[in-house]
Amino acid sequence: MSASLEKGVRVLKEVIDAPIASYFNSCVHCGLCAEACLFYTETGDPKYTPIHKLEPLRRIYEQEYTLLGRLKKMAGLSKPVTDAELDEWQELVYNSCTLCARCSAVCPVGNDIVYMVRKFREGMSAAGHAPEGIKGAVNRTVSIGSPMGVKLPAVQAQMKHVEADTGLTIPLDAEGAEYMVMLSSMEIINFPEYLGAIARIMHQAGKTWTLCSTAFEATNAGIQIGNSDLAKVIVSRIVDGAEKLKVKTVISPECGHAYTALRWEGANLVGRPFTFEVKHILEVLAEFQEKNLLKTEGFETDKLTFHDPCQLVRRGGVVQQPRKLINQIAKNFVEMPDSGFMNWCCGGGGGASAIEEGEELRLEAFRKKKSQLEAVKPDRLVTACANCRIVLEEGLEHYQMDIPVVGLTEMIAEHLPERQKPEGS
Amino acid sequence: MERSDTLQEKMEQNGMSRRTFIKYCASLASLMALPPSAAYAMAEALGKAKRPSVIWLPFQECTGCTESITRSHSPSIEGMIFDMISLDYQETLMAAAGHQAEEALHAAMKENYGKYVLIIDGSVATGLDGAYSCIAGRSNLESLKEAAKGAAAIIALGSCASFGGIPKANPNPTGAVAVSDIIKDKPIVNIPGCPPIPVVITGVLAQFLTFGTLPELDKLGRPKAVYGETIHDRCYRRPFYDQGKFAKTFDDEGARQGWCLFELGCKGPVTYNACATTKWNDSTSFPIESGHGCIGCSEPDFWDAGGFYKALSMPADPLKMAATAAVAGAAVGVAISFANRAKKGAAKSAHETTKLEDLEK
Amino acid sequence: MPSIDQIPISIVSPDEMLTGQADAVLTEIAGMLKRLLDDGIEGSIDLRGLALSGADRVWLEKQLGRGEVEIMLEAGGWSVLTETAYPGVWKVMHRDDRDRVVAELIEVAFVPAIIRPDNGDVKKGHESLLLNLKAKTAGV
Amino acid sequence: MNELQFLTWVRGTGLNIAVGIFLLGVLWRLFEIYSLGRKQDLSAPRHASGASGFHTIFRRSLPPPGMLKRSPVSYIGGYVFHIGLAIVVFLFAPHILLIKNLTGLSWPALPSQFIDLMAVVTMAAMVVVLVDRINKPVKRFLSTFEDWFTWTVTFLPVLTGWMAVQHLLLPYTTMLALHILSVELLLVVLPFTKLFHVFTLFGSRWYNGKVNGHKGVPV
Repeated sequence: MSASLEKGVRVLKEVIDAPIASYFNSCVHCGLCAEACLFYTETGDPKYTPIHKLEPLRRIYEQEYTLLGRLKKMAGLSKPVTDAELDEWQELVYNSCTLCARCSAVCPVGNDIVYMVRKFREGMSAAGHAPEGIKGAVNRTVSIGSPMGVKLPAVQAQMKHVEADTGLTIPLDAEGAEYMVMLSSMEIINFPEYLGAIARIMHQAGKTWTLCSTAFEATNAGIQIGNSDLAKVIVSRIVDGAEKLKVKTVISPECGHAYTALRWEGANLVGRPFTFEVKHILEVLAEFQEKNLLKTEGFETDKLTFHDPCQLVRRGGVVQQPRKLINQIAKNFVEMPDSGFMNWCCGGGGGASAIEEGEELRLEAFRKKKSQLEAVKPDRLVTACANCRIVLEEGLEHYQMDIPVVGLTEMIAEHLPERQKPEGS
Repeated sequence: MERSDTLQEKMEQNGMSRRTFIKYCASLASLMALPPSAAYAMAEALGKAKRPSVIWLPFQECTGCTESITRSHSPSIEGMIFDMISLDYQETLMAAAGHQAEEALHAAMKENYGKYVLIIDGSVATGLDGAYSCIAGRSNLESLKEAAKGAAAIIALGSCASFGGIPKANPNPTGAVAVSDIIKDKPIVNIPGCPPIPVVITGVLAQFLTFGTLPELDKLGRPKAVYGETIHDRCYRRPFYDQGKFAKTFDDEGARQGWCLFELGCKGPVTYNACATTKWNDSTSFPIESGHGCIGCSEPDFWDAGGFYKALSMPADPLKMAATAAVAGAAVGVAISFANRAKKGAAKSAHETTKLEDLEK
Repeated sequence: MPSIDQIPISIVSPDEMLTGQADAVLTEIAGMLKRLLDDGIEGSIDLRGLALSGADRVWLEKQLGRGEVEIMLEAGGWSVLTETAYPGVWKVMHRDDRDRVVAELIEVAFVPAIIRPDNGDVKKGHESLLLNLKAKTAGV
Repeated sequence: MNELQFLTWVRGTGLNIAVGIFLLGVLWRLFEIYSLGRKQDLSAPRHASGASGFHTIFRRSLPPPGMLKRSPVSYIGGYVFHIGLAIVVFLFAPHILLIKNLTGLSWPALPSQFIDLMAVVTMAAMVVVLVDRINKPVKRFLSTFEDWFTWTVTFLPVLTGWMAVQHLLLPYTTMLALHILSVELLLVVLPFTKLFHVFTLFGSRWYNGKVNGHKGVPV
């Protein structure tokens, strides 16, 4: 056994817990999880059955933590997990799993399969069996600060640009602000409209907010590669920044995994409850809407539909908020089939979009989204995750579908009353 | 009194006609499932048969079998058959006693060596070299082995001789076994029952005397003709079983209506005997007809078959080991959980924080 | 709607069902009759050895019908031998001295064997008749 | 060994051994599984997860939207087979009598004719799910020896029970003994195969529901 494999197995021994044991013992091989997985439904290849993606983990569980499995192992009757096997499984665990959790939502015995994939990735990454693309993203996030290699000066340039554009000040490191706004590097590079939208919305709502010079990047490639040690390094920056600036709430940007990393995994990674709240931008906007702090004018009249990011609906519980927000500014909002809780993944979540060699499979799986879209034929597609947005745009382009994709926050910003003076000034 | 040499002569003496005898043979043939035409052959052969020597040894028994045969209400013919045989040794019935009886036994064995029929009732004690049951200072085991040597055939009469019976019941202190467990080289007919149906023994004897053959036997050594079907198959309450009408207690409406006694523990479905057709006490009735389930007395180990009043489908022995098993299971479980926790703890303390360079192999 | 006790109930007991066994008995009797005619071989069937239902017996009885002869035999109980509508086919019922049925047969024979006196019996009868005559002559 | 001795063994010693192994196995496995524990979730709940675990235990019995259409055989076959099995096991008069004998608890039974029908329906459904397992690429791909084996040990008690009641093939006694024996086989293998899902299913659904409840995911 190679040292790296040994390390991987040891990590798996650490992460295997009662839920995983319960899940493996409950599986009756009914195959329904395959029906929920777009990599299976679009390719028809049984190897993409979600529970099968966990086979090495199952064997380690059995060999290490069950009496019969240990006896079998002692008698030399069980098949050990090897580097070659993990190498083969890399495609199944990373390329063909976006941690979308549809399988977890349908499993009749209640297995949280994606919970297990997440844990399995701990061992896979420790054993060195993670894809190059995600490794690179982790590398850049840890060493530079952002998966796309964006540094503070780039953000500052953006800030200046937005300030000029909106005439509003973008606060940086403002201690005691109510909200600390996080960005994803995709937004910094590809969708600069987001920062402007935030500035205007906050201004209109009369809330204090700030960016943090040591923690502006919300995405956490450590979660995607599935390595808690590295994810902790990344999330700690945000925790430190938020605590230093004494903010009440940290706002996760339009990015699914950033939200999961911060909202659900963060406290567990640093090992203590947060002293601040974490909210997704849509949750904040919905709160503003409820308190009547979000005033908009005019309506979109073209046909809109909403793509639910998996980490928001199935893993985050944010389902109704985007719908309420869209209905405030749109007249012709339609739902795709399976939308909401059971929405299909864009095909690029969970770090999959960073895997170059997985592109072909990703595009194949995108046919699911294509058929969903064809069922409603929208003029534009709204979403609330920068990663979804990029993957959707790639897929739509590949299938030559002319449907522009927009972020919900910036769409709302477009409907803010023009040049409205901040209240009380 | 001088005995007649053949049955024919005996009948004539008693003023019994040949036709009466044929009729009797017809009924025996019917019982033994021989073709009806056999009745005539039987009548002829039996009429001319010489008195065969019969030696009857009682072992661990209660004399119930002897009672059953001798108190049979059948007419004189069956008694006559017994008259016909030369019952050279039968402790209970014979007049001789002590040394006289022993001498008679040995004389008969010597005189008829290789030809006599040996009837055994009672099981054979094997514990302490058979010391649990002795006659004239010799163990039954010894007597059986000696008597069997010269026997033409052996009839194991009653459940004890056939299968070990009540002496063999758990915990079997005397090491009781069946005749067939000891004797392997002689034809043995088992006529189980506690007691057995009297007419069966006359039927077997009649066939042996007539044709020199033993009836066809099933895998337990019982005459197929008598033990071929279960009490249940021939039971007059069977239609109620098929309709699912069961008496639940011995005094409920169902019991009064004569419904099936299955749920009250009737062993009819697993007991192979002819009680339901031949009946008992001069064909008056049989146990089920009197409102009590069959206890399966003619089956092996009937005493230990889970209680007379427990339905066949019920667990005999409600979960004796359940508590022990549960405790043992919990103990195993706890032991494994400690081992697992130790293993997990070891893995945790051996944790090396993953650094970027560790992502590469 | 009728009340529950107005709903007619019919109970079918197994004795009211034909099992098909009786058919087979008839066929066998026909075969036996042929053998009796061709080779003079007699045959018989033990009715108690067959699993006939009550209905089977009634049906069989009806099929066989009645012939001209009925013989009563008193030998250790009454027996009744009845000729059926088919000459050579006899229904035989033996009872013992307590009137229990001990055998129930179909016999296929010109005359049931039990009716024909045995040579020895006739011889003995003849002897005792002669003795009787002698005694009478001597007595006069 | 004759029929009575066979029956005596299966309803005496055999049953004791089987129930013993079953209880031992169930407790051992439950400890083995759930003693592994899990870390406390330190993230702030969206709202108290409350009874979400219990809700999921029940709600997961219904197909999520769209799934019934994708795999009708799994769902309908599965429902018929599980419900049929439950009816046959728990609502057949002799079985209730058995439970009453063991525990003193009893409840009304369904008519035998209905149970008989249910047994046939259950077996039909089991055959259908078996055929589905053979035909469907995913199921066939996932299937191991254990899948075929557990199907068989589940099917046999229904088949032998039905045959005993119907007086088919073998004498009632032998069939009854085989029926009890097949149930014993089922009891013995249950804790050590995927059949153990009859216990862990509740734990698994509860964990899943609890996590979802914590996050405010509507399930």
